[in-house]
Amino acid sequence: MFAYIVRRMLHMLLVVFVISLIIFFSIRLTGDPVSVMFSTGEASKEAIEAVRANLGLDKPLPVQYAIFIKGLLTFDFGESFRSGMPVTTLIMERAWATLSLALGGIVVAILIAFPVGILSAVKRGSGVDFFGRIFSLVGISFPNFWLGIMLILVFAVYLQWLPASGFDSFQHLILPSITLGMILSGILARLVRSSMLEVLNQQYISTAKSKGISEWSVIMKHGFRNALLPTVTFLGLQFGSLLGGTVIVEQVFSWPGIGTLIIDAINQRDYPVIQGGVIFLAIIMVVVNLLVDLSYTLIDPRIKTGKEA
Amino acid sequence: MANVQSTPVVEKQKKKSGAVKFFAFIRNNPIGVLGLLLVALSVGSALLAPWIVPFGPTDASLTARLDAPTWQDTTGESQYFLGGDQLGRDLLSRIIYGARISLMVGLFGVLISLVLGTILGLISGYFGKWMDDFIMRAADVQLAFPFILFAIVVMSVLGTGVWKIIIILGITYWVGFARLIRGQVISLKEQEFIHAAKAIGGTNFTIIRKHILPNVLSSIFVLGTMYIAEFILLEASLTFLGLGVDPTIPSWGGMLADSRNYITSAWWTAVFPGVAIMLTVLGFNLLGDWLRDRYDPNLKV
Amino acid sequence: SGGGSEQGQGNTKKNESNPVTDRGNEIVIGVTAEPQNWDPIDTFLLDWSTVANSVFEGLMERTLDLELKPGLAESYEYLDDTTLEFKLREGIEFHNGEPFNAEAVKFSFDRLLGEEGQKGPQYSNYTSIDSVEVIDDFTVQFKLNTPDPVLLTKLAGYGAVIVPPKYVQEEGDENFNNNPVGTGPFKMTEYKRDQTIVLEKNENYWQEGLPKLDKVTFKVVPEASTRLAELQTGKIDIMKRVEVAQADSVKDSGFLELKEVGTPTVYALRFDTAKAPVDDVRVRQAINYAIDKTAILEEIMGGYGMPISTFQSELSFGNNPDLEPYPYDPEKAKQLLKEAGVAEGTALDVYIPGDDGNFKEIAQAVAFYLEEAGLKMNINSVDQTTLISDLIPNAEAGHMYRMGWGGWTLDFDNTAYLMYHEGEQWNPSFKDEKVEELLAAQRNTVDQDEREAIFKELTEVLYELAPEVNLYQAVDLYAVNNRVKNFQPPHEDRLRLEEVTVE
Amino acid sequence: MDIKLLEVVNLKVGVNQDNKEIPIVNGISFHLNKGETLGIVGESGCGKSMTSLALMGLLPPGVDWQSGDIILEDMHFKNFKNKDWRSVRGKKISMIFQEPMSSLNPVYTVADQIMEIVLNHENVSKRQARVRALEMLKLVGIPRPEQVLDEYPHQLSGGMRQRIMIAIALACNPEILIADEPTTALDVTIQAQILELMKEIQEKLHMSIVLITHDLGVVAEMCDRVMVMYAGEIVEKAKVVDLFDSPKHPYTQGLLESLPDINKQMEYLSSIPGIVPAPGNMPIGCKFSPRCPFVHDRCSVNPPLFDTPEGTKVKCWLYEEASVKKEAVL
Amino acid sequence: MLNTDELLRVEDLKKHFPIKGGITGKKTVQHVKAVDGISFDVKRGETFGIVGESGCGKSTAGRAILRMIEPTDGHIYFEGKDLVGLNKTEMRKMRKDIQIIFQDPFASLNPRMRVFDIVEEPLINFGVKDAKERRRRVEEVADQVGLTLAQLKRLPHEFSGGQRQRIGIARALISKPKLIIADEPVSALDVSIQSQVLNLMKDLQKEFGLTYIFISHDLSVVKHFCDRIGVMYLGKMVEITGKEKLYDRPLHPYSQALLSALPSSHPLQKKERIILTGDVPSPVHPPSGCSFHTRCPARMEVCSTIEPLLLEAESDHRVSCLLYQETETRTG
Ligand SMILES: Nc1ncnc2c1ncn2[C@@H]1O[C@H](COP(=O)(O)OP(=O)(O)OP(=O)(O)O)[C@@H](O)[C@H]1O
Ligand SMILES: Nc1ncnc2c1ncn2[C@@H]1O[C@H](COP(=O)(O)OP(=O)(O)OP(=O)(O)O)[C@@H](O)[C@H]1O
Ligand SMILES: [Mg+2]
Ligand SMILES: [Mg+2]
Ligand code: NI
Repeated sequence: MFAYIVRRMLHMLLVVFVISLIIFFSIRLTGDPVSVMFSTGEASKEAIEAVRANLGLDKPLPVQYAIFIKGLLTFDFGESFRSGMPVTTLIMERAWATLSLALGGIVVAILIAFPVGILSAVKRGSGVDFFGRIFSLVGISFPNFWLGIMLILVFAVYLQWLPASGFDSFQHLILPSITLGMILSGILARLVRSSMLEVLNQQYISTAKSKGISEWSVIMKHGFRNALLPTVTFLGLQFGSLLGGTVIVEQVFSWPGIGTLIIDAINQRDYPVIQGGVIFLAIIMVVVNLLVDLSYTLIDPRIKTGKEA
Repeated sequence: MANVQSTPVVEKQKKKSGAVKFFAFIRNNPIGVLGLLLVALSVGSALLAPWIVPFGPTDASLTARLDAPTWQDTTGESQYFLGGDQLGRDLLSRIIYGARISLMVGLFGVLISLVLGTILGLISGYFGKWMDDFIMRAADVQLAFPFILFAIVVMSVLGTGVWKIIIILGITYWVGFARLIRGQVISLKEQEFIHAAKAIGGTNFTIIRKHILPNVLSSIFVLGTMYIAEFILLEASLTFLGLGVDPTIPSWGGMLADSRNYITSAWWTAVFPGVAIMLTVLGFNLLGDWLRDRYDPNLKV
Repeated sequence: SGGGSEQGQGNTKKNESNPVTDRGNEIVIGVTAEPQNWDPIDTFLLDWSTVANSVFEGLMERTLDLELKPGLAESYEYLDDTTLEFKLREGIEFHNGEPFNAEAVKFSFDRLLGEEGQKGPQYSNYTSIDSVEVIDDFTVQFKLNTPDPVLLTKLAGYGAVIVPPKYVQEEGDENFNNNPVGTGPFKMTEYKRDQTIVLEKNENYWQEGLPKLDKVTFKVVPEASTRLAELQTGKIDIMKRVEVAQADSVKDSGFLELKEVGTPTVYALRFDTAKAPVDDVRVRQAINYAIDKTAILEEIMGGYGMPISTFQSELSFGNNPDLEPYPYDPEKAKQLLKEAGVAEGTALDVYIPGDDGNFKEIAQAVAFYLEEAGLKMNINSVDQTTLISDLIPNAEAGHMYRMGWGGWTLDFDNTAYLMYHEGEQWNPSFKDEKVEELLAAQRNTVDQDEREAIFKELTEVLYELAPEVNLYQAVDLYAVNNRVKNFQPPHEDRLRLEEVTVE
Repeated sequence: MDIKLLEVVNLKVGVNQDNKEIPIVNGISFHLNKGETLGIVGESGCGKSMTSLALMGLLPPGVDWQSGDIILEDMHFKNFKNKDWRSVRGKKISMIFQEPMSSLNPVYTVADQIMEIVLNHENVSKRQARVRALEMLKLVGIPRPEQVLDEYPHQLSGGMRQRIMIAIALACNPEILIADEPTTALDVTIQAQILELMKEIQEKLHMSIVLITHDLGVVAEMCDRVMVMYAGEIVEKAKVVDLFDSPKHPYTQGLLESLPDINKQMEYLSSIPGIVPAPGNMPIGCKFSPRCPFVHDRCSVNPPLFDTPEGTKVKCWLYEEASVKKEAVL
Repeated sequence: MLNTDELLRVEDLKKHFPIKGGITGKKTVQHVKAVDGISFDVKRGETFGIVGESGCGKSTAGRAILRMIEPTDGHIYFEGKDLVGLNKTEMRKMRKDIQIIFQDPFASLNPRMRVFDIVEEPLINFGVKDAKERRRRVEEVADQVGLTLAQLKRLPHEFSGGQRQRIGIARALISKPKLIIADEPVSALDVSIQSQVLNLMKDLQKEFGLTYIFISHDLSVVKHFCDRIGVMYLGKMVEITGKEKLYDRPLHPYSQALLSALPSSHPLQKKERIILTGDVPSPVHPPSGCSFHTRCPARMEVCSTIEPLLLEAESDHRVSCLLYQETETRTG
């Protein structure tokens, strides 16, 4: 087990290192942060050169990379070109918003997908199944920005039940979570359905039924518990990408998350923030995946990660 | 001993009339039929666009700007069935033409990622060892790299346009195919008929080509259908972030993104392209779901 | 004509009740973004000034009518071409209680021109200042190394605001970034990055009876449709950046008012004059004739914009009101193109930023007009930053590209020099000797009349050379809840809130 | 000795396809006596498992109970609601399955799985249920039962798992145990262990066993009476000795002859030509006729079960004359 | 020295599957000793049977001979040539002469290939270029195994288990091999079908002079079909002899138990059973000494320390059990 964790950590380091390389060099292909800085305040060529030198952008790339890596080792991603704030501070400020949105999305997805998926599987081929499947597919058939705007129109503007944007209270979390969760729930419901179908065909389900216990007990206790494994894997993977992949939802709902931070940074070519943000997300993603793997041991006693080949 | 799978119930094939079979098919596969219909609708629009549109998709007429749909119009001036857009172009015609971009992005994007992912997945799964390690680590990196950032990097190196979007989607989503195929290959590899193929003197190449590929094809196909749906949405999202296709070319994503500020004043500009996307994406998803149930019930996501 | 928009404009304001009921003597303003950093020498963003204009003040200030007048200074006087003396107002305190005096002024400029400031983007605007000297507690002198005709304007700019020396030195830079302290009518009491900024009344403000509001909250809502939703539901009182597309919705509402104001920002499609066929001045003129800019302004921009004849706004010093924009004359355009030997159907590449919805529509309309004239136009929508930082400077932005220009000094010098002087960052290809000559000439004098004459000539030359299709001067739209009184939108994003009251 | 415990009357189970009933189990009747072991043999797909699942009310979705009845004491299973089934399952009738590897739920401990059935049917505390679980493990001869209680199925071997399945099945003292190929997936040495165990327990608890198998050796070893099934029908019912000594039905004969006999040496095995027909694709008349060496004209009509003088019942026209009396066919 | 009678000789064949672990996941921490040093020889035209319980390494041994899995150690002499030394291409060619039939008739045929293509494939692989020739040979072999020409056009799922097994046999037969390894070819089949397949295999053996290695867990089938038999337990050969000797007088206690565990063929014939206690130990940690000692009813003290060798106990009857071996000679 220990060896396994260490091994995963090594993988993680490798992935993070490669990402640092790619991110570092690729963003430098996309344009110059200094001319962006001046694109609204006007400046001469000399002024631009001077600022560039100040930011250390005149040094040869390998030197810049070495500086970046050195900082990385101490979790110091440098300071934002745009605001001068330490990147670590910027990221940490947003971590909570991002986390709560990702969790909110997952909770909504679970609330929708588990009942739909389970019912669909249990009543396979029936009307319930048909509508459950259509419903979950409709959920993933909207562009998410459109869905978000529509939700705002309906629930914030016309019905005035919920606030449209911001990050102050639980109520603010509802609409963005639904937007995010709808999309997730479509995929999740499908997954729950197919895992349930698979599990319900297993011999031990017959065993459980032959004990004379109630249908519901068979489905939940014996069926669902076993169908949980692929579901947890999926949610783990999703959680990782949700942390960074919610840009559009964040944008629509003015959610101060890491996705927005990175996108803004990209728009400003704020290299340190891009680098820091991307690497932070990469680390989170790998760590979450590791945690998911470890959580298998809780759900499924068969899996002894330590013995994995 | 005998641990034989039960033989499936096969109804003795009697000659049935075509119509009966057709209706039986519809009744037995409502999901698939609905999906097929929706997909056919958008594919039909894309192919037949020049012949079925009532107006030119780029014929702007600033005087007809934001005309209401004819059936909603009170002034009696509007001649557009689904209304006019911000430049007074016929929304219906643009939606019909828009199918072209969406489908193109979907189909070609999937084609690229499919070919790339399949090749890498086959290599990774079949040969294992360091090649597997290498490809899977590359996949990890690809997954951890934010898509939007990747899109911006590629676009600033290669420029923009439909084909750039297609390329970006293609080279981002290979991971999905590669992982799927790798998993399947790894379990296929242990199947007896693969051992058999080796035993009768097959080379690695023959085995992959003749025995492995045909057996992963159905899952590839299923995932492909689902990715088409996803790509259509991603094109819209990229457009929302300002990285879309040339705005004169009618695209659903573009129409949606550009019309979001008119939602309260001219709802049709935002609603109809949204419905078009939704129906098409739903169609592909239904189709994929149905195919999966039929050909590949074990495929996860 | 448009059924939709006219229906909307039926002038029947809906009888909705104002959703804002329980907010006291305070207002909430919805803005698109915030600068992340409140240090004046670190910023170049309009978004900074929207908020910070209420927190910081400079020696000079620009009124809402763009007139320059002394701010923290009582008066000023040019002792000679390179010495400028200010008398400071007495009895002013920073929000933290520190006194405002000559030391503070000197400190602020030393900081701007010193190591710290050189790292930031503001420094380059103030390089003509050699040093600032304290004459007595309330008198300072600016020593210049070269005459600077726009220095006074610049002293009303972001970088030149006065900061509290002790606070900055003792609390450190990072703290100042997040908790700015100035002399302005409001003090910042709360700042949540990318979410909200809360300003509260500065009780000791030096102007008697001001400000009138107790509290102003800025809420960051980047997505325009969401911002409008917030306004419609009364979550905000003032919405900055109303999109043209949203104007009707605002006007329809019973409790909202649309306010428009001209800005110095101008938009054009600039030509890359090195590329055929637009290297031919006749082709450039033809394109100018081919486009019905009035129709674009009226229809797409809903009339929210003003025509321009050269690449500057009517607010700019050097604008030539005698020049009429190129008229819409498709016949002439075709004829010119023929003369220039441009084949029917010749394709032009046009680059526009993908995130500007309005301009996308404009570009499509332009494409439509050019098609009428026999030219084909390929629109490439690219990431805004790539366009500005990469494509334009490297002359890779096709035959034409969108250029927007803030012109915040309100002096054509800044624009013209950077746009037409050979070798500047955003001028990859334009080159004309006469233009160079005139540009140099206006820089060599501080005599404003003389400069005006030179600019007049320059604009005429540029008009003929047509290095761009000048489209319009932007109009900023603000939507304001009826409960807010005395709000006057600023020309250049710098909100003035001290006179604002609520009902 | 012969007290009828369970009676199956003309049971018909099948699938409905395109509004047509395709039988899988086609009208079989039999009874089970108290304390006896009834064997059901037949080739793969002949409907053995469906018959046993019908007894438990566990027919898979899509497979319907089409007609007939099962009678246990005064209960008519035909009229059962879900609730009634639940009171029978595990309490009156228990079942063990072919695949010991997959018939236990991998995520619960052995104790959990045994206690579940006890708690379900009996009004006992958890503690008592656990005590019962331990007793059961001892009964089925699990070594170190205390530890095994808290282990998970994957930690046990196939033989142990099958013992646990038996423990679960017997936890509530059912009157009938249905064992659907309980040893097929096990090795011979383990099979011997399990069969031995079942015999022992039957003696101890006096229950009736329905033993389903395709292995005639197991039948010979275990059963009192046997039914031979072919294509959803019972083709022969006999005492086990009679069946082996003088098999009547040509299918039974073929089956016995095609077994390689460890005591005899022959060059070739005799074999039954052809293959088992699939449901929905059944021959007309006697289902075995296409493979039967004695096929003749009569075989185009499905024969009833004839009683032979030996007391065997056999479904073949060859025994029409010899039959004492006909069993009614519906 | 080279016995012309001898087609195949296996010497000390080992296959240890590594279990990976450690920090990098590359280090081998343990081995599954699936086959742990077995030796036997097979004569031309005979049928050599391998019996044993599940997991004892029968299939692994079969596959290692074909080098479908690389043996860890040992030699495999086929017609005097050591297969272990051959490179991949040479080995591939060699497979023309050694073929295999698999247990699972459902899994061993590619579900997406037509029967004709399945049967034809070895010919393509072994370089028969002429399509007509190939067709002729496919039809010929189909006829021999009892498939009709019409059936050749179908897909495997349209066949029953027995028919599928015929397809597998046809595929193995078409390259005219000298040796066929049959890995439980009838275990998955019903009795009535099983005898059809066994009869077919016997016919073919007579017709083509085939040599079989016949792997099975069913002692009665092995007795019926094989000439000489090896009994495997936990990766080792514990007894090798002709079938009469084995069935009449098994020497190894395991063989004895195995035979006695066989259900009787008649209800009245009650046998004296040797019921083994416990389960087969894991091949990762095989018991020390004689690997059967944990379950052996005739266990002696030495059994847990001294590993018996497979030695001739009587003529043509080798057994690996200390009951028949002078332990003193071994300890020295
Ligand atoms: N869920 C199902 N739906 C439809 N038909 C089924 C289903 N399950 C089994 N069958 C069919 O019912 C028939 C009888 O199956 P059953 O499982 O009772 O056979 P069996 O005698 O137990 O065979 P085996 O020895 O292989 O276990 C088979 O032909 C099978 O194809
Ligand atoms: N690829 C492999 N990797 C690791 N262990 C393996 C592998 N293949 C087989 N084994 C192990 O080797 C041992 C012998 O397996 P093998 O398949 O040869 O047994 P067998 O005698 O053929 O059994 P069966 O009768 O069940 O077919 C088993 O313990 C098995 O788990
Ligand atoms: Mg069965
Ligand atoms: Mg095997
Ligand atoms: Ni068997």
